[in-house]
Amino acid sequence: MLTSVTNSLRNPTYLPFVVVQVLVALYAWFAARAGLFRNLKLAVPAGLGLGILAAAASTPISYKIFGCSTSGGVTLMTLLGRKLGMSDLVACAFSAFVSDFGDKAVTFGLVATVLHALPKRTAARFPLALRSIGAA
Amino acid sequence: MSGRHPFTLLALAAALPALAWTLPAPWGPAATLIVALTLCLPAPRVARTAFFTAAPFWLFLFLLHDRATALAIALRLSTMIASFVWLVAILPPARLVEALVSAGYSVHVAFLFAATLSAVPALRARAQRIVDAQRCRGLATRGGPLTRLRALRALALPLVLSALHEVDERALALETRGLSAGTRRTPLAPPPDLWVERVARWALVAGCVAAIVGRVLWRV
Amino acid sequence: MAGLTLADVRFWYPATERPALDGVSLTVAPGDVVAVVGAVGAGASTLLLVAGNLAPRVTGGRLEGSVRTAPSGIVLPTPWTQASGMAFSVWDEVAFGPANLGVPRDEIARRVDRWLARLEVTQVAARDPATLSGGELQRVILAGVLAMEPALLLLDEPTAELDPAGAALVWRLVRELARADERCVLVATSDLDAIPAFATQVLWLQHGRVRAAGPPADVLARDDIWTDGPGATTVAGLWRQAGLAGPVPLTVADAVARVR
Amino acid sequence: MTPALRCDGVWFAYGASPAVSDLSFSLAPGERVALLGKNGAGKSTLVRLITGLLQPAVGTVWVGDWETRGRRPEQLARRVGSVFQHADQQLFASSIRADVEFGPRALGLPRAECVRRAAAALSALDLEPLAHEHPYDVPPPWRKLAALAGALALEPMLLVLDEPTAGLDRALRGLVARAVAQRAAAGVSVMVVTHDLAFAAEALDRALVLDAGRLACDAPLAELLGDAARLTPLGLVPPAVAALSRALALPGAPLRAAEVARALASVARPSRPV
Repeated sequence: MLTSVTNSLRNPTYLPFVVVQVLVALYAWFAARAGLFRNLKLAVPAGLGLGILAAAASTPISYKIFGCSTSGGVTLMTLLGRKLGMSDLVACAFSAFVSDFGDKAVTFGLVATVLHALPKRTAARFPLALRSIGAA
Repeated sequence: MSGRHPFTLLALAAALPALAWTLPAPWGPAATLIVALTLCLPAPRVARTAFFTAAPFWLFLFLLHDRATALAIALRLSTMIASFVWLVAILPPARLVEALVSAGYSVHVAFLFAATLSAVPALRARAQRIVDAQRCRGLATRGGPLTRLRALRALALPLVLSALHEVDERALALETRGLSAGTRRTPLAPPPDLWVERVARWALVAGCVAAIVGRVLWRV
Repeated sequence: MAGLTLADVRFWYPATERPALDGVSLTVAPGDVVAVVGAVGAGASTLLLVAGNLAPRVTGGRLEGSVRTAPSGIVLPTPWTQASGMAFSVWDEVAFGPANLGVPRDEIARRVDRWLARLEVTQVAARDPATLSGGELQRVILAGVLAMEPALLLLDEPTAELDPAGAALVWRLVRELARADERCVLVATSDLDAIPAFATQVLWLQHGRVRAAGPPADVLARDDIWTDGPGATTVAGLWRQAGLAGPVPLTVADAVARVR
Repeated sequence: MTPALRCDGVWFAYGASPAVSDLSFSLAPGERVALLGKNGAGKSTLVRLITGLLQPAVGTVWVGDWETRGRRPEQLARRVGSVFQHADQQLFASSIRADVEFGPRALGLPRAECVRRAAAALSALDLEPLAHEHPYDVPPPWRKLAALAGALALEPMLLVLDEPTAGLDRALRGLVARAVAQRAAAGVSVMVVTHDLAFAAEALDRALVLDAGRLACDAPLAELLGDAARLTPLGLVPPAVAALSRALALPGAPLRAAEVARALASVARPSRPV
């Protein structure tokens, strides 16, 4: 959440999406407790799941507040969606999904790598970290 | 304007977008945008930033929607962008921290906000140093996706590990500097809070509530 | 009697078997400056954390034995981790500590200006701490801790980031602090050449135990501090390497006197 | 014999005022140089120019027969091994050995060669016993040595080290001095940015002094280190070994500990029968 607030200092359009970050944090907490960072084969799909959730959560915000114009890419995707016969809202969801799809999976993969790279002494200080890679 | 109490500036920067989204388009958001722009005008740099941040949205919106809808959303978005860019330019974080502390908020709340703000440039500088150092021992940063992924790993891992490793030292430093001393912290430069400003703040809140109620009643 | 007293202290960091301190007893009276020396990992840093009531309270771990200490301030060797993160000017950074203690504002202003001057960083008072060099930030952090007027000052490698001129300033200040303000100072350092100039006592730690303690002239003149320890001053080393007998001179002046 | 490093009329400016102006000097293979100067004198700018992180606005920087202009740091890393301040923050592998191997592997060298080079670099700094440890599970001074080993493992023709001894105790400083001497003896040219004149006296030969971006002095260390008048404006103080050498007017103004000890013995012994 703090990241999106800090980002919004540079680009105010992040601010309305703070709510989505809350969901991302909760999802990550559940994923950690479930030990989904044990290896990349689990972490990356978990990231995809988050990608879908995040896209679903950000669609209403993007649609209502931004009219689905958060960025050039999103706008093009929405126009493409419309061309394919989707309604306004569905086209907006389509654009959110496409733009958000990959990066959460990459993030989860990176988080898994970091957690596995933690030294013993530091890892011992964060029990949830150990649990998330199935080492607790 | 910059002499006003930080909470007044916050209230104004929050009220304008709130009013923009509750007052009926197009004259509502147009009015709030004009107010936001008059705030930005004294500082050309702020006005320019606001303009260049908002401009792309006007283009996208007119591509996406019919004239009326696009205009409404564009005016509202521009109000939000202008008032927020103005707030960031006019309210130095240090003054907001002082205001939070002297208003009795726990120093930890102020610390969390300020520490995040000062951590961002520090970590960005460290990231640049790490990338430079890794390149000087052969790490290629330009090339195919595999190369870029390997470069990302050689940056993200040391950044996170070195930052995590310093958690102890940072905690010790804050402890020794009395952050959790439990005594009431002395605000270094408490901003003067005139009753006029307090009244203005409540007026803004009341205005927003009235707008929301009006919109609900009018819509029903 | 204010000051610091440790009686048979043993301390383990979390999740480690070997104790970082293994039976350390020490008394430091006001006005004393104790230089703690030893190889890396001998326990010098841990001793400062225990003396500052930070270990195990903040670091975690287990402590045995008794520790009687005074209000203290510690300066760690990595200044970039010691900045408060809440101050956007050097003046506010130095005022951070006293403000947290609830010191009245005019007293804070007096202290900040005094310590900025004594550390010779007044000229950067308005700058953002993040823009300072390692050496400047180290002196600002030291000023920030001293502004809290701690009875016990704990310095862990205070000159690590300083150039020789900056280091000379800090060592001079440490000596003045102890003598003038009746403060206790514990300094963990590997700058052995500076010890005769500022320390009243030297404590040689090895594997968490006290190997030797006493005035610099005694501890630094021992032969085994070279064979089995961190060594002593450069001049003492050269005198020993030259195979010369008699009491070992510690400084250049001592050596010149001995040779003339 | 082409010099390991040559700067020809090098200029560089971040904004308006030049950080480095008209720098010309060269380092022969095997030469060991101390780069001295106050903060802001241009030392780190010069280091960044040599490693290719910056390109000179005017003039040329030669590493052997390679010009740095147009070459990226990751290419120059074949010839320039560099260690920056806070180098311990760049380590990330799960063991010190793996991290030291990072450089050679990034250069695309065969597996066996990477292992050999890492082993050689680790033993040069007595890091073998800690080789399996995670970099963040060892005390910071040893982690700093591990970063230095990473540069040694590149087996470059030129080593550029920025404050390699900051935060190290006497024993570890001795290891760094030994490694520098070994590499120099093997023909590697070494430039060390440092305030630690005791280390410079023991391990280096020549001094390059920068002042406001210009080369203010290029002289043997022996000549500079005993002269407090020339050191004070640089924020430097004569190291004890040079001060003693000058105070006792030891013949030949020796700097290395062994030579000073021998001279001290000859000066002190006749007047004090053992």
